[in-house]
Amino acid sequence: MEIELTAEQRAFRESCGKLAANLAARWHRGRGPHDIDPPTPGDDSWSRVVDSGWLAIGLREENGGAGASVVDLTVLAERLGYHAVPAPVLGAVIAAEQLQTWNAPPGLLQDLAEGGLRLAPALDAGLRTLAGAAENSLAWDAAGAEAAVIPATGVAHALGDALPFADPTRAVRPLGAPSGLPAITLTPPGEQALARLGAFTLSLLTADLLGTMQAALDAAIDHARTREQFGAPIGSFQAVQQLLADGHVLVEATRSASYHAAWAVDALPGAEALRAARVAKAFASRSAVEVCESAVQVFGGIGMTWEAPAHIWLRRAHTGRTVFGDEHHHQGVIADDDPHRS
Amino acid sequence: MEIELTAEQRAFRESCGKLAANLAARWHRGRGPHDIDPPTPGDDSWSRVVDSGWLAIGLREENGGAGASVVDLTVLAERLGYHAVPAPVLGAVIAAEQLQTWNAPPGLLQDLAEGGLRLAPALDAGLRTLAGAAENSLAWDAAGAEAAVIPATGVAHALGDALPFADPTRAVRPLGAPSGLPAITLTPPGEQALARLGAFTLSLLTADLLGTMQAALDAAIDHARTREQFGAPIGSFQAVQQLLADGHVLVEATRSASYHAAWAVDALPGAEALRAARVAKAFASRSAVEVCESAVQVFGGIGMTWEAPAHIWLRRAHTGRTVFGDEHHHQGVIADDDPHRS
Amino acid sequence: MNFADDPAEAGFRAGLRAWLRDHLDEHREGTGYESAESVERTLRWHRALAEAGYVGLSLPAAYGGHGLPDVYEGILNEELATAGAPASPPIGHIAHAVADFASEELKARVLPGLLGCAEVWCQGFSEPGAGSDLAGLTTTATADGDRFVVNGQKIWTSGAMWSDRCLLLARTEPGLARHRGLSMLVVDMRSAGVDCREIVLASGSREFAEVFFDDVSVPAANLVGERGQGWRIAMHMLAYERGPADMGWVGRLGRVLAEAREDVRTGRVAADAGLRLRLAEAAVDVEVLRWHVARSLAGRGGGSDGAAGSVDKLLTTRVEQNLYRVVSDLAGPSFVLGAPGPFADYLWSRAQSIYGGTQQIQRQIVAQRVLGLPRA
Amino acid sequence: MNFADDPAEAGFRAGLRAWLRDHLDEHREGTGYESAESVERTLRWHRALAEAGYVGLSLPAAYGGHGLPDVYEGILNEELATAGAPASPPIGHIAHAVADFASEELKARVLPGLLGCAEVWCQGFSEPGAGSDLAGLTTTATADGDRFVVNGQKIWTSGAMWSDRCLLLARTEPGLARHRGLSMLVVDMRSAGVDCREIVLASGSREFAEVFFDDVSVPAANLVGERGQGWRIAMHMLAYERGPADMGWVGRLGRVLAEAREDVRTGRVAADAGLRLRLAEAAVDVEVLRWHVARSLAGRGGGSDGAAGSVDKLLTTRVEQNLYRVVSDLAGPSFVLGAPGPFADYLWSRAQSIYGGTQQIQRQIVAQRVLGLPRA
Repeated sequence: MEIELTAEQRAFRESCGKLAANLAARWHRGRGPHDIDPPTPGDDSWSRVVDSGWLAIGLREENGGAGASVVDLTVLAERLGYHAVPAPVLGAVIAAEQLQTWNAPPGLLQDLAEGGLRLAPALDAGLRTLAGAAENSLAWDAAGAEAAVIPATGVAHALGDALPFADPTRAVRPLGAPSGLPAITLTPPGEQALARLGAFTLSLLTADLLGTMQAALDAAIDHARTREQFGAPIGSFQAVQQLLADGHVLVEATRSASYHAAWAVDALPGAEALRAARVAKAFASRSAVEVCESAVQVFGGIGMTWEAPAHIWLRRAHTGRTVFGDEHHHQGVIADDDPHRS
Repeated sequence: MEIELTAEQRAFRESCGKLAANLAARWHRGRGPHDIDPPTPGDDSWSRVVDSGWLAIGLREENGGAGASVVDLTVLAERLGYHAVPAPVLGAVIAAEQLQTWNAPPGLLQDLAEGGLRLAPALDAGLRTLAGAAENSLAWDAAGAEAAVIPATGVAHALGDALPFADPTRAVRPLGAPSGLPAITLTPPGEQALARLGAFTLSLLTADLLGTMQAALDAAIDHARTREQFGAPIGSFQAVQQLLADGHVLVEATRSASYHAAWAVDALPGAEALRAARVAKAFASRSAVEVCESAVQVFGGIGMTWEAPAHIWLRRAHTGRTVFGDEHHHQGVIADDDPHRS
Repeated sequence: MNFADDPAEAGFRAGLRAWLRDHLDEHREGTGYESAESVERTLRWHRALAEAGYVGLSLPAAYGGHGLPDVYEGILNEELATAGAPASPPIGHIAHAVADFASEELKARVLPGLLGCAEVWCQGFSEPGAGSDLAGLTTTATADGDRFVVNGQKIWTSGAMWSDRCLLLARTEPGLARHRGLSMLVVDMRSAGVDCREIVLASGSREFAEVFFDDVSVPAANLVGERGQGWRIAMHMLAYERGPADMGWVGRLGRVLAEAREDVRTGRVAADAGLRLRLAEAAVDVEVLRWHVARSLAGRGGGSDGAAGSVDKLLTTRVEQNLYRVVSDLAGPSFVLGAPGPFADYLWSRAQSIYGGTQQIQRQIVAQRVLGLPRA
Repeated sequence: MNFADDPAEAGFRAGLRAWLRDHLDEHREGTGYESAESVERTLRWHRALAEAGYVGLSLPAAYGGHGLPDVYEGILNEELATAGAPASPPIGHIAHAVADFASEELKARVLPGLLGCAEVWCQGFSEPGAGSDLAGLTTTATADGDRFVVNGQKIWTSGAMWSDRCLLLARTEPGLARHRGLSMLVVDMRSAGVDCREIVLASGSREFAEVFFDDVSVPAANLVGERGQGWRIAMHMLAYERGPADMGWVGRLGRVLAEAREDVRTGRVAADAGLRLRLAEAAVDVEVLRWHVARSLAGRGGGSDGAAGSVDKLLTTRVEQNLYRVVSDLAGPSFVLGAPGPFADYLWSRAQSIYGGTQQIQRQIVAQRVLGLPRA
């Protein structure tokens, strides 16, 4: 057993964090829900994303990628969550991974890796799984994306305007008519490869949730250290300490689950990896909401205002929880895994 | 609206409390599970119960009772719970009420009211509802009882030895062969009267749970005031205060629910009263366990020992929760009350 | 023991229902604070209620009230919520502060406008540095001949942008520590030196504001009660702030619950067995809350102590936050996707454990004042 | 990142499984502390493990240990629990205290008996007045020439009635406050003046005792480390008390979970959809706990700080108490009726938030030492 990030991964984490903070700082969430910047990155931001190689590293080398491990990718996803980055990196990475799994031609994947073609993943209307057909399906994390591909048909669909979504850092857009892109020749993957794709997706979402809850907790701790009431920092009160300590426990447990799920995608057969990822996503979904709610509580009144960042984390926790299935969804699958009589 | 006990009810509460404390003090729970007094009351204790009129007050006057309200009876039940009285008063009262509902002859009910004949109610094997047949059924709160009657047949069944039961203050005994008592001629009640009987039973159990949780909370508060750690009473620590405050909230809410359920038995049609009683029993079942668990937590290590009373309350909370249906059972019924499609 | 209305209560309730049947349609557009129009609708609703005799129910008739027990305020709020009507004007506690403490002159001058809803009032208590620790507030009202000069800043002032007057808690006795140095003043919001800045909530609500006071002159005759009596009056207000409003809150939760059950019943929303059981659990909670609030309200004569109110608030928060958890799970993806209403309602449920004193402070109040546990 | 065994770990695990296959049957009757016979069975099991080389895995070979990393202790405990075998002797932390601090003479004298399980040891830390506040203990060990004279009372001493020796934390420096005045001594439990009184738990367990020391003479050579070093040694022990034992605990919870799932799968227990979903939720918790504990254990070299242990303990308690809530609801009436095992297991799960420092204290440790929040 060897359960920690390597020195290289820690260095990568730091560089990801720097760019993520920079990207987040370029976006302004406005003075209220009536006044929000769209999450679409500007050209300058997008070229920084492309130059960083974030869109390429996860792809195999023959497809223009660096063949990085899923653990590496979750290091990135955690930092994106931590800084609540609005640029649609996860959407682009998941769309590319899906096409790679469906054996898309290397040229297309290279286009994605280089950010020239911007795709988003298509999900069913309940945002639970990757869509099998275009009808009623929704592209997620689709700000600035040109299209979303339905692998079963190879057709790239144009995307409509963003729908109202609780999370202002990510866009959800309905699939429309086929876009101008030529149809793509794809080969359906085997069952294990499909399961691995599911595990891959859930691992990234888990890491995003981990970063989100860590950010909310860190900010709440900072606030508790400095905000004074009754002549003392509120962080010196036992009731506040109990809340924050429980938050830390959940963050660390989620981190363990996230590491395990990411490791499993590369190390275990697809079905086992998917099970590990379901466990991690279910745990992260409930824990992220709980920790972000605690953070809002510690912030007090100020945490309920639009100008405080607390609600952005809470929104990202809730939407990250919903997308690709919340804890009830995955626990339902786990419950059904056991055949039963009653 | 007039939602409080009358002066007479408060006086009755005090006199019930005195005798309940006395009965409890005559019973010793021993030095461990290997060394427990049975809950069967001695002759002297039982005659005090009979002399107090507890077995009679709830019955109608023509049946040798005093026609007291169900609120009065729950005043008694709450005090029985508070002192964790082992004498089978609730069992006897419920058995008598069941027979009165099934229109038993006045002479028999008078025997019960005077404590000459000692019966216990028969429940199904899951301890959820009054039994419809003798097979596999169990008499509850049956210490010292001679028999349990199955109303559908009018047959009184002898009772076997007490089964192992988590609560040492109450005996559960299997129904055996018909006892020597002559069969009783009974007339089935209507649907509303049966519903009222269900509401009656649940109201008494709710009040018993209320007393149990109040006793546990009071003792935990006393302990927190006197036990010192880190140079101060542990009750001055905010973390302990938070636990106990939440306990108090649950006790007061349960009291409101208990009053309402008891009032409803006499004031509303049977079906409505039963619904009110289900709500109260469900809420009391979860709350009693939560409050007693918190009390154990506040007691710390000492609360885990046999010699401390904390586990007796926790046991009584768990068994009172189970008997006549726990929160899941009643909430299941409430969920099914709404016809649904899914 | 009687959980049902007595004949007078039943008559009041029936009359109110009839009035709502006849008048609610005129106010179907609802109320709000997002814009001048929605504020105008809010004021129109409040004035209609006042005209019909439904404002100031528990205030003495001499000052434009109706001299009824608190329980009538509870019935009013419950019926409005159950009917889906906008809420009643939240002024009972302000009116009681003035009616129970102010001079006859001040009462005669301001109560008719308040109770007739001709004037809009707000309450200036919380400050950026004094939220849960209200006694630590620093806004000063310095006595200067026949006036006070107010300087400082308030926050979370509901409706401040639209108010004519403010009941202000400020420090008048700089020599006295914490709560002993406070007094209560009626401040004209049109005075020179009063400045409001809107606070937009995460839910999108624009009801609150920060209020800045810069050398604001307030006539000494606008002092409510005596100098140094401010804390006592504020605590007195707390008793009127909760009880009756709680009934309205229960009515609102009951409506949310009923809608959710109807959605499940009709199949509009797909609910698995687990969700249906959680909904039944929430139904139990809401019903118990209703009987508990009724007991609190019926059990007190005029006013109750604030600590008992903390018990009710903790219970309400627990029930509400659990209910919204279930309702949001029932909504599934439409909780986060599409119309923002459900998510805004959820955010509001999270505020319940903060506004009016955090859950942590409420528990401490219960522990120390009700259970008698020692202070640290 | 590698959650799987490396080749050496895998080899150790395979060897252990083979050994269990061959020897577990001899110990099917289980272990316990209820009677002389069950204690004899316990000792026989411990000695069998020691003989097979499974005791003192992380202790230096020079003192009878095996010089392996902590993770091997974790594998041992996990495999024992998963196989349903009795637990390993809980002496790792005691052995580390002696091995890492005692004189060569003392080590040579006592470690072979401890690691060979020829002698039974207990740990005398908690006192009636010093539970969560261990630094407030009052048992004294007064230096008197070449010996200490011990007076006082310990509580929650596991296995005291059957022990040969006790590692005792006592106050040797009356002039120094709280934790600075403490030292660690090895006390012969057969000494004159040592008296044990059994504590029966609510669950029926008879493992614990109170121990009374009345002018008990202890040779000065039995001092572990230096005078005044007791607190430091006790904190050092904490690091060895949790991690590997946590793996055993996870194994045990995994077994409870697997049995419950099997009961549902086979229909032995009727579970509605709500219960099946709650069981799946508990399964998620237990799996996450497993990976978390593995990460804690693998991530530390030799020993870790106690505050990280508090995180693991809080997580374990949360997971365990939720699991037992589900398991007890699955059991239905047989949770309270019939064999007392399920209820006793539940009571034990409630003790997890108390023993070894209450949940409240653990959270405070995490808040102050890990998160850096200020002390009150």
